Amino acid sequence: MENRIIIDLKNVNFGYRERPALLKDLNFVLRQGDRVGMIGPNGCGKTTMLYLIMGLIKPNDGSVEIFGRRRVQEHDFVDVRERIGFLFQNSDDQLFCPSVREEIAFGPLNFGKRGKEVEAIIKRSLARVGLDGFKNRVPYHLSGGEKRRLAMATILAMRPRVLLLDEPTLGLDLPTVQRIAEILEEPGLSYVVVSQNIDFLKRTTTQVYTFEDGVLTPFRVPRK
Amino acid sequence: MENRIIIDLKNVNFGYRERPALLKDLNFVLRQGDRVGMIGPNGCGKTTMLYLIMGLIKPNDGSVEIFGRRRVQEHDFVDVRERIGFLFQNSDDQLFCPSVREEIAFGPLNFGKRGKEVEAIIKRSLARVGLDGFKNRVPYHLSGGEKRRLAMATILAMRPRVLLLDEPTLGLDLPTVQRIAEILEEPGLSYVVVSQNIDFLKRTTTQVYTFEDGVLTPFRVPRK
Amino acid sequence: MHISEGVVAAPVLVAGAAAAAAGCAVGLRKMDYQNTPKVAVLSSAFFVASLVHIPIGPTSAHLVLNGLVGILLGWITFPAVLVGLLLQAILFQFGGITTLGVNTVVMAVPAIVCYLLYSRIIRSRYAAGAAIGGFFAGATGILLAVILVALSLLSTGEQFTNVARLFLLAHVPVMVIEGIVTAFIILFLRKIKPELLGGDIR
Amino acid sequence: MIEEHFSEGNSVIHRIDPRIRIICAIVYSAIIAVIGNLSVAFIGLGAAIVFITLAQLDAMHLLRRLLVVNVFVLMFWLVLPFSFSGDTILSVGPLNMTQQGVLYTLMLTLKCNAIILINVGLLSTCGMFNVVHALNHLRVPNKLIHLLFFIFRFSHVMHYEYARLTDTLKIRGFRPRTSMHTYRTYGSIIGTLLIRAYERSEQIHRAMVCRGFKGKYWLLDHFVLRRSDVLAATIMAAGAVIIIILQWKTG
Ligand SMILES: Nc1ncnc2c1ncn2[C@@H]1O[C@H](COP(=O)(O)OP(=O)(O)OP(=O)(O)O)[C@@H](O)[C@H]1O
Ligand SMILES: Nc1ncnc2c1ncn2[C@@H]1O[C@H](COP(=O)(O)OP(=O)(O)OP(=O)(O)O)[C@@H](O)[C@H]1O
Ligand SMILES: [Mg+2]
Ligand SMILES: [Mg+2]
Repeated sequence: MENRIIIDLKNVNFGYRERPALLKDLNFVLRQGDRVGMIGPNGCGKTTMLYLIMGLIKPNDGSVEIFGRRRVQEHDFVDVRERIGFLFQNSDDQLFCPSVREEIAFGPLNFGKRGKEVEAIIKRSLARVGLDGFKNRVPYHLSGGEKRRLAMATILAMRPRVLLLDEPTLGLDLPTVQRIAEILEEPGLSYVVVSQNIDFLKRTTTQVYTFEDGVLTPFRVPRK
Repeated sequence: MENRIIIDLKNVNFGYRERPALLKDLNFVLRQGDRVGMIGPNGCGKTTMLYLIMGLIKPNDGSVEIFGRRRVQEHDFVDVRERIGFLFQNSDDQLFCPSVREEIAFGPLNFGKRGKEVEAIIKRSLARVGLDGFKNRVPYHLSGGEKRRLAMATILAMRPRVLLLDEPTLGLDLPTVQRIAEILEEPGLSYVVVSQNIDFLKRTTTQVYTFEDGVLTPFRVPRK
Repeated sequence: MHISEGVVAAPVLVAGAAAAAAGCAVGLRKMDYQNTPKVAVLSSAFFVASLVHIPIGPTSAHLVLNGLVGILLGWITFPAVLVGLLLQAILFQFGGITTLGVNTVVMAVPAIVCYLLYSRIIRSRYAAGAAIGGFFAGATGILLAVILVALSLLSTGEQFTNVARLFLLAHVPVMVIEGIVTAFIILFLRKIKPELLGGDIR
Repeated sequence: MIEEHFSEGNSVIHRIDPRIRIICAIVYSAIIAVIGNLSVAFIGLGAAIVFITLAQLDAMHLLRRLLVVNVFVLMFWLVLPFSFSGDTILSVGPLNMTQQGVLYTLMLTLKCNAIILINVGLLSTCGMFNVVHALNHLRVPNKLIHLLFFIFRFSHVMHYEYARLTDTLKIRGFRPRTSMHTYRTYGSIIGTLLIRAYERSEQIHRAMVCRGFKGKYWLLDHFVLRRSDVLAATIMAAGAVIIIILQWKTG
């Protein structure tokens, strides 16, 4: 029996305004339990593809189906965004609260969680990325790697079963990279990870894709 | 005969406002021709040390000597900043012009270069980081890796002989990481490179340091 | 909030332009090459923030934030508003160049009043004081701007009495929302960058 | 959102020296603003239409701009026609719409649209960088020009940051409502924008001094006045004089 399809992009075409076509006839399927990696030269369209899935930009052509429903307009994506955890490539894009605590609480509060439960979520999410004791720090004044970890924690706090992670290891120290890899081992997760770190992809994914001239192609992880 | 000393930090102490001491009695020397690496856990103070050298923050205590002169006030650092090329950890902090072309021309124009010469510098700098043809693009509409390359190109355009690079390989694809490593091979350069990428440090540096509890310590690159 | 082109009489336009020029002269004296980028970047953030639409019941209103601008920029508000309006005239055509002066006055004078009235309470040691100051700064900014618009319409001619009345009424909910959002922004800034609330950007 | 829809083009207007376009825009707007007569207002609008036609702009964008402007004008139409005494042409309940009221409102509408069209045709076609550059030549205070230059630059950057921040609101399950949580969240977003702006400006200052900046901005391009520019200036000046005479004659 086949696993349920989560993300289904069909013949998607996209180009930024006043720029040549970037993604050409993109077909991509993510099924329940899939652990997919994406690698490829800078500017090949990896981030763009994730934005299309989250509905942050709209394709010129083709269809985006998520959780079995076609998504076209802004409001079609509301539940997509609640159920898929998306890590931006740039942590600064993700952080806007006056304290680490509020930063993590924001998602759970929007989902109707309250009081003790939220406190427990904050504690657990921080521990998972190794930021215990950072609860009252100001997000703007963290170091590059600390911001990355916090951004990851805000995603984990929403307990998504599906993840789209854009360069999750960017600027992280080695022990934290290991930690993230362990988090991804949790059974039942499905995800797409974009990364330039081949070792990390080897450890966390079962298939890796790349773009060649705007066309999605399987990537053979080179053996050393 | 000993090589000329470029950077000399003596007993430098530093802590951010309302935070505990971060760098304790830091002593660090960079001589002409030194190729130094820095690694260490997130938040250990690597970026902070580079900021101190560039005079972007001032130590609580201790002395900062650069090119043989003690530097205390803002204007002491004017020539330091002209002669040392500094790559910020976050590319967004570095880019502020409306076009790639102007972004690269900014430094050379300030140094009194004009016309044809500036055009030649733009062309060459872009080629070195693999951004040929990006001249008229808008910097903040570039992909993460492209921004990183552009930030590097703005530094190279100023032809500094001393470099401080904070995570130069962040988000770059493998061929570009190679390229940066090759650029660093140029004879006569002296530099400090902060990076979590051990392979890159192995290739580009001869000594690597880390911070342990705010104290600078030699780092033994683990053999695989 | 602004006065449309071609509506108010020439004397009002001229008086507005003169007042704006005087205000800008004061403001520019407080600006130098050190703080120009700061003023500019903050102004552009305000420029963007004024495009934000906030829901009020079934409709939405866009923010004006002139009270807050005053608190942050002090007298520099004048040149900042002038330039912001000039940009709007060039990019969006919300207004044009003949009303540049009056509209600068409409926005900047209330901002300066808020700066003079509320700066101290906003820097209070107590969060509640800052929040209350923020609320009043937000609301006063709108209220005075609306009154200035009404006055310039009325001094053009009494035919505008009804327009002015309608305009005042329509802005009551906006005043409240501006007050609330401004209070939250003040609380946020005071926690992370209290320096920003100092009133003069260095 | 912050885009220069009209600055690109190769029309007769686009080729006129930006300095001349700016001066003409100011002169024409000022003249039209003081017009007090319906038929002259028509002529003013006619002149504006000539400019806009010559500029060959994208009609869709132009219409959208005019629509926004006329939403405000509509407010006047709802009230002003009923605010004059005179020959009643329509009664709605206690309100009387008069001929004088309608003609007055019509004149305001014509003037408003004429000025906006002049603006678009002469000013918006310049492009911000040319405007800045031209103002420099026109002896506008240097500090004001720096401010304009910087604000324009960074409003793109801040707008991009704002767009990313609203994206993060979306992906973290936020839905705007009439509620305190919503207002607090907007407070945080705008507060963040302001702090980013402030810190970014410090960082930019650092980035600039790290690249040898010492207080002077260097431009890569310059412009020169050509004979065709002088011709264009003469024609536009003649037009302006005609409108002034008409206005003066009709009182
Ligand atoms: N402006 C600031 N105010 C307060 N604390 C700060 C500020 N900037 C940095 N810090 C703190 O100082 C510590 C050192 O920061 P720094 O940026 O030097 O770390 P780093 O070694 O470069 O880390 P990374 O590998 O994550 O880039 C961190 O714990 C950080 O949270
Ligand atoms: N807002 C935008 N407007 C115009 N072009 C854009 C925009 N965003 C991205 N691009 C361009 O689209 C291309 C793909 O960008 P994208 O961010 O998807 O690349 P990427 O594969 O994620 O690269 P990286 O590895 O550097 O993150 C790049 O060449 C980029 O310059
Ligand atoms: Mg990317
Ligand atoms: Mg760092």
